Amino acid sequence: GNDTNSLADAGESYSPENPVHVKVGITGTDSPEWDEISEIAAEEGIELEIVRFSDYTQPNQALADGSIDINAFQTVSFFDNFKEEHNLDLTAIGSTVLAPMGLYSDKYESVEDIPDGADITIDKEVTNQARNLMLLAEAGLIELEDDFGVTSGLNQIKANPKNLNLTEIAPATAPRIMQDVDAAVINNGFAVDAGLSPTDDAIYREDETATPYINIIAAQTEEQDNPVLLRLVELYQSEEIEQLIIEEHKGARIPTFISLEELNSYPK
Amino acid sequence: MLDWLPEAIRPEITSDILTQALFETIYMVAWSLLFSALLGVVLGVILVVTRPRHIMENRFIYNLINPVINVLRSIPFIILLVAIIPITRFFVGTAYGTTAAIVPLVFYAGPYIARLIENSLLEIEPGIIEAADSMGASKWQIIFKFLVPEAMGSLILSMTTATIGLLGATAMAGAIGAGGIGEVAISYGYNRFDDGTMFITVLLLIIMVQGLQTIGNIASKKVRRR
Amino acid sequence: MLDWLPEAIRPEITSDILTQALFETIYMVAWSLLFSALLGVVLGVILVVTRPRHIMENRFIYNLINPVINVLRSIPFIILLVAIIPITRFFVGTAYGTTAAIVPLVFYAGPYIARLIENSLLEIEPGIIEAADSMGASKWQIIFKFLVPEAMGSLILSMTTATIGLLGATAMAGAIGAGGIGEVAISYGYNRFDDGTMFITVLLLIIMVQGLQTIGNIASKKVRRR
Amino acid sequence: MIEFKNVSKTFSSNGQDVHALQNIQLTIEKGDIYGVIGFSGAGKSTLIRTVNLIERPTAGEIIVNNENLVSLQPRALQRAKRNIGMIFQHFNLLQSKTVFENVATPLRLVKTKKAEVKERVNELLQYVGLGDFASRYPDQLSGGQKQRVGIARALATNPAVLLCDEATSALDPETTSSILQLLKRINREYNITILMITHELGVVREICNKVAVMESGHIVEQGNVEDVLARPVHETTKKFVRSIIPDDLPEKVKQYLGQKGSDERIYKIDVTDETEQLSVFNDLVHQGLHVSLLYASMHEVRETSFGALYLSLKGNAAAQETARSYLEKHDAQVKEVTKDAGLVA
Amino acid sequence: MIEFKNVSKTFSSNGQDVHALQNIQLTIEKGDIYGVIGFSGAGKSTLIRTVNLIERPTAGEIIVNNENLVSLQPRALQRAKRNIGMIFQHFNLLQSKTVFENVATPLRLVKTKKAEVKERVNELLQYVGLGDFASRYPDQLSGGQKQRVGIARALATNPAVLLCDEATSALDPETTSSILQLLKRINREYNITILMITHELGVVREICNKVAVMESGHIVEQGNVEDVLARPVHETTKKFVRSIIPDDLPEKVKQYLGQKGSDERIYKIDVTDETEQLSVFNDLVHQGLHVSLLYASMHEVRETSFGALYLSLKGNAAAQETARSYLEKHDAQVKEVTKDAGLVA
Ligand SMILES: Nc1ncnc2c1ncn2[C@@H]1O[C@H](COP(=O)(O)OP(=O)(O)OP(=O)(O)O)[C@@H](O)[C@H]1O
Ligand SMILES: Nc1ncnc2c1ncn2[C@@H]1O[C@H](COP(=O)(O)OP(=O)(O)OP(=O)(O)O)[C@@H](O)[C@H]1O
Ligand SMILES: [Mg+2]
Ligand SMILES: [Mg+2]
Repeated sequence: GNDTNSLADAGESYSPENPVHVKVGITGTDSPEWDEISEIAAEEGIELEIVRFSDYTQPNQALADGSIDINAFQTVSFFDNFKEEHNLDLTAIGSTVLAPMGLYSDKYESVEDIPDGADITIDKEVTNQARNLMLLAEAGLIELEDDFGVTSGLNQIKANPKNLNLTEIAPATAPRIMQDVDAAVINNGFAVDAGLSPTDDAIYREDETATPYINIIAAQTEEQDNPVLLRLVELYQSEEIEQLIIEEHKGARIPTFISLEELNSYPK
Repeated sequence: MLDWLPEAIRPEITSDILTQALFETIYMVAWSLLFSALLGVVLGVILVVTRPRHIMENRFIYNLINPVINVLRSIPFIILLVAIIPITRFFVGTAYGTTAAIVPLVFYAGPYIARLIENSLLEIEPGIIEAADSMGASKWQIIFKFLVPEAMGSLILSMTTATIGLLGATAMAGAIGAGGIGEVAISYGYNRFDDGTMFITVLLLIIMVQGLQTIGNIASKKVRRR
Repeated sequence: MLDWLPEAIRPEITSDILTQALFETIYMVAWSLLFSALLGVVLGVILVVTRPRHIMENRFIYNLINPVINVLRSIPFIILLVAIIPITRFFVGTAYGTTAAIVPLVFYAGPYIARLIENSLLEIEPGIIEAADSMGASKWQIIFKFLVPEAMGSLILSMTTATIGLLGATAMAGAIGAGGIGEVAISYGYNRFDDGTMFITVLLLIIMVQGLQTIGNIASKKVRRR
Repeated sequence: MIEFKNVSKTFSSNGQDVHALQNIQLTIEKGDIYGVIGFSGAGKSTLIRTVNLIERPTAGEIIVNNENLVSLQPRALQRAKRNIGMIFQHFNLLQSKTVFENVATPLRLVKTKKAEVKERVNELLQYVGLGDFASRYPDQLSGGQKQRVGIARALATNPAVLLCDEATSALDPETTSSILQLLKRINREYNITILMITHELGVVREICNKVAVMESGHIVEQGNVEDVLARPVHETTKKFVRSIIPDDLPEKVKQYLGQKGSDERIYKIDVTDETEQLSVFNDLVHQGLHVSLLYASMHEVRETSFGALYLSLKGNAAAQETARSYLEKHDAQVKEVTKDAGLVA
Repeated sequence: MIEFKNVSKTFSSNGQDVHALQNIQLTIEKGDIYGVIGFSGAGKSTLIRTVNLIERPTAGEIIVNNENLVSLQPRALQRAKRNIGMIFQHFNLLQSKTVFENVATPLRLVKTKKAEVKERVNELLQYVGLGDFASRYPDQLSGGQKQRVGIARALATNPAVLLCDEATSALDPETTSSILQLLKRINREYNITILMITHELGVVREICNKVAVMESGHIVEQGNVEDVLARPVHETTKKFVRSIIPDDLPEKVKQYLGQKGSDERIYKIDVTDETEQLSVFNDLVHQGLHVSLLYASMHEVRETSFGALYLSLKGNAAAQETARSYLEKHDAQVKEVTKDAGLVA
């Protein structure tokens, strides 16, 4: 309504009677944490409007042009790469969760069992794909070029000793066609939703401290110190939300609240 | 509100989300249909009347419009969504959200409707044009008082087909935060493996499509008189 | 091989990837067109001839086929892709890859083609059917020796429209690892922000669409005789 | 050969019922050329279209070749239809096919050999005067040319029955006549039965042996052509007959009436086939009258002729009286024509 | 009013040229009812369709109302066309509109007031006998009814020129006659110019004052109807005239020839308008011959009549000789008819 403060001038002068309006861009749908934050923030005078995107490029564009105020959907490495590519003046203002990936198979019990020429599906979405390939490399199935980065793809595989046949597919499809392939790299979120258990079913799992893949909340650089936004980060990193994430996501997302320095210290 | 559904197909989403999505879908389809129909009719009519030996034969215009439609129809919708963001911003002020989705939807459906209309209008017997011409009808009158009414049965069916196609395209407009039933089906039902949501959203889509097709069939039969 | 392109639009992908994608697209479009045209013609013809007062009036079959087509047309393609995985597996043995994509593409385009064909066949003058009937033509002959040839001009344009739609749909079939030009455009050009790839792939798509439309227009004009 | 038993057909349009055929009873024998005439909208097209069930009657039976078509199974009906050729009022040609292919269509349906098709089609096109038009498309033809393609197509399979709905309405008299001769020949050579709808009594006179007259869905008169034309009973029939055999006073006679002398009388003598030759002049002249022929009009319908003469007799009162009683005795079909009353008995 | 100056039209079909019109020169005066006849495919429809440029001539000028239509700008041409009504050979009705709306269409194009449209359309529908059919759709009409809708539509705007392409070909004689009377009345009352294509010379005879005869794209004969019908010069014209005025030996005369006595001779006497009344009988009878009328046929074309008589003269050789020389002196139009030679001079 017209009685809301604009985010830029709000400072600390907002209240339930005179609320400030904040648009949060997220992707996907599993946002119980944001629903919860929304409720808590409303009591303090911060009105959240959640905008859902089904695409990974648009939320940053929207943030840059002021269509939304913050977004929370991406890993720090994707974020850094994106803002460089597009020359956007955005800054990460807090860390959120880590969603480790795993290698799943209907046919084999361990990585060693995967035969020569096996069919493996990976995510067609770019940063996830790089992450998938790093996972496969970590599992010793392939070798990557030295300069392999967070947006590198299939063309930067140095060696494929087992002659694996890697197919890019939509991540949500992976669990559905697992029986057709020898193994599939699946994002924890999709795995859990599809009824797989990352801890029990994965034959190989990503290291839980993979810093580049920690998710973040991002804002325009000029708003990075905005008390309203910082308050939202605080709310996200509260005990209450941490518990909620653990309960709701059953291991698909691990709350990972680290400092901004630590966040930016991954090898680029 | 959705609790009455049997366990197996009870969606995890709330009926609020569903209602909102339904509203968004209707909003997007209605507006984009309006504009793309306008665009499509204009382009379709131009494609017909400017072709060789038709009433406003004009090689230049035909050879201009024809490939433009082809270009628009060549671009995958997801790319189109992004490619025309500057245009969207110009018209809507923003490039995200339900309203913004209308612009790419129009760019998607307009040229498609143009082709369907072209096909319908080409089927009109030349005798009708001769009759119109002999009465001293203007080009404008020939088109809108003769060709269009005579093709109406076919035009209605074409528009029905196009509207259903548009409904399908709104599902993809989720990429720019447009929401809608299709988007709920994909992000909750498909991405989150929620069969209940999948079921209810697809059911809603089926009801909408069935309703549109039924209306289209009845209307077309009424005017077609066969 | 793509080095001759100016810096700004030189794609990062290799020409091998492009060639392969082109091949995949042609492969998918060709096969799915074949099957969906067959399916579409059969369904479209049934929709026309079983309707009230047509040559094989049959309320039961019409009321069976009509909603089935609506249902298939209601489901967003991405959901259709996964919804029919068991069927795909049955036909192709696997549910992912280029060949597997053909099945959902057929389910997508078949009902759509059926509607276009229905529309074209409904435009035939009843006098033609009377003439056929008076010669003692079988229902089969009425359909394939009278209705179809008379509607051929319109049918060709409809098939052109459908083929172009199919080409657009292949871009989405990337979800099950089908590859193809549209998928390259999206995952390299769009997701990886490679304007060069975007440019070259969209250019290829435009050329294909323009080619298809030109062939369709010429063929239709040839048989339409107007 | 063809029998209509109590056939009715009702259309409903905007909720209203249109009774296009009402209890039609009609028998057409093998080898008949049966004409059906009637005003526009009388139900002629509907009648002919029920013969091969293009229009299914609402009630009644259609017996063709001893089979009741209405109750036939689809396959049998189809076979029966192959034996019935039809020429449509609006041609119904395939726009997408050449003249040759249009005529060849019914042959192809029964899987005739290629060479045979070619021979037959070319022969038919010659018959109808379209030998040079084989590779044209219908939209490149004149109205009459289209009609002739329709005629050739209907004849292609040598059907036992031919239904013609205004088969010559778009044709000039010369072409009409050649088509009618063709039909007559086919009728004679193959004993084909022809049911022919027309609004031109001239056509009926030229080739039909029987005729039926329709009005608002009913058959109001039927019989041998000569009988119906010579002695039309129903008002509609009379109107048709008048169209080829005018029976009102000729202009010339009307004018003459105004200027005739006082010693002059004018008579109309109806001529029928029994009147072998007219030789009343001789006696009248011998009776001292001056006889002039003002107007004469006779018509031949299939070997029968009839018509009327207008004679002027000039002479004194006595001679006129003799003449009058002579004429009355001589032939009942004599009427005096006067200025005021027109014809008097 | 309408003038064709050197008009030609060539179609190309399958690479071949079809010369449908070749150097047509024709002038139609204001108020004329001008008939055009010709065999099927002669170019009649093409001719009439060039008048309002539905078919643009390949060469030549079309002058209507002192304007050369061929060189007019689109707007002006459109205005000119509004003054030219047209009845099409194939009706060209809007299938999607009712009979009422079809007739109202040309009025709506010029934004006529609603009440006026209603009145005018209903009046026209009454004229053409379709008063009860206003709310029907074309597919619910018989052939003749469709044609009448086309006629009403063409008349709706009271055009100055009316082009009729076989306007009565699908109509029965009664309806034809009432339509022709209507056209005649309109022609008289509004001085409308009518160009009328037909293959029925009867129609020309009934209402036209001028006629042109076409053959393979040429006009081969033209002039006043009476002149052309009474003295046809071109072979095609003769064939048409024969269609309404048969000039071959009547069957009856043929039969009679076979059985005539040796003292009997048969003569054919041509009757033209100058022959006010025929009174040859008197003299022949006085010369001692027995005179019989075998057959007589006379025709009236717009106040003019002509035809032929067949007389049999019985008598001895001397009387026959006198009769012969009498007949030859009396009128040049006498021919003897014999069994072998048919007509002899
Ligand atoms: N579009 C066309 N292409 C080729 N030839 C044509 C075309 N239209 C007409 N013709 C030919 O031109 C000639 C004249 O045709 P037109 O229709 O003028 O004849 P018509 O005198 O009206 O005959 P009818 O009495 O049969 O209607 C015909 O031989 C016809 O085949
Ligand atoms: N589909 C229909 N719906 C309603 N009425 C119809 C339909 N078809 C024909 N009629 C009506 O039935 C009557 C008979 O029509 P039909 O076509 O048999 O006449 P017709 O004798 O052939 O006339 P014409 O000489 O004008 O061709 C007409 O009054 C016509 O209007
Ligand atoms: Mg009829
Ligand atoms: Mg013509």
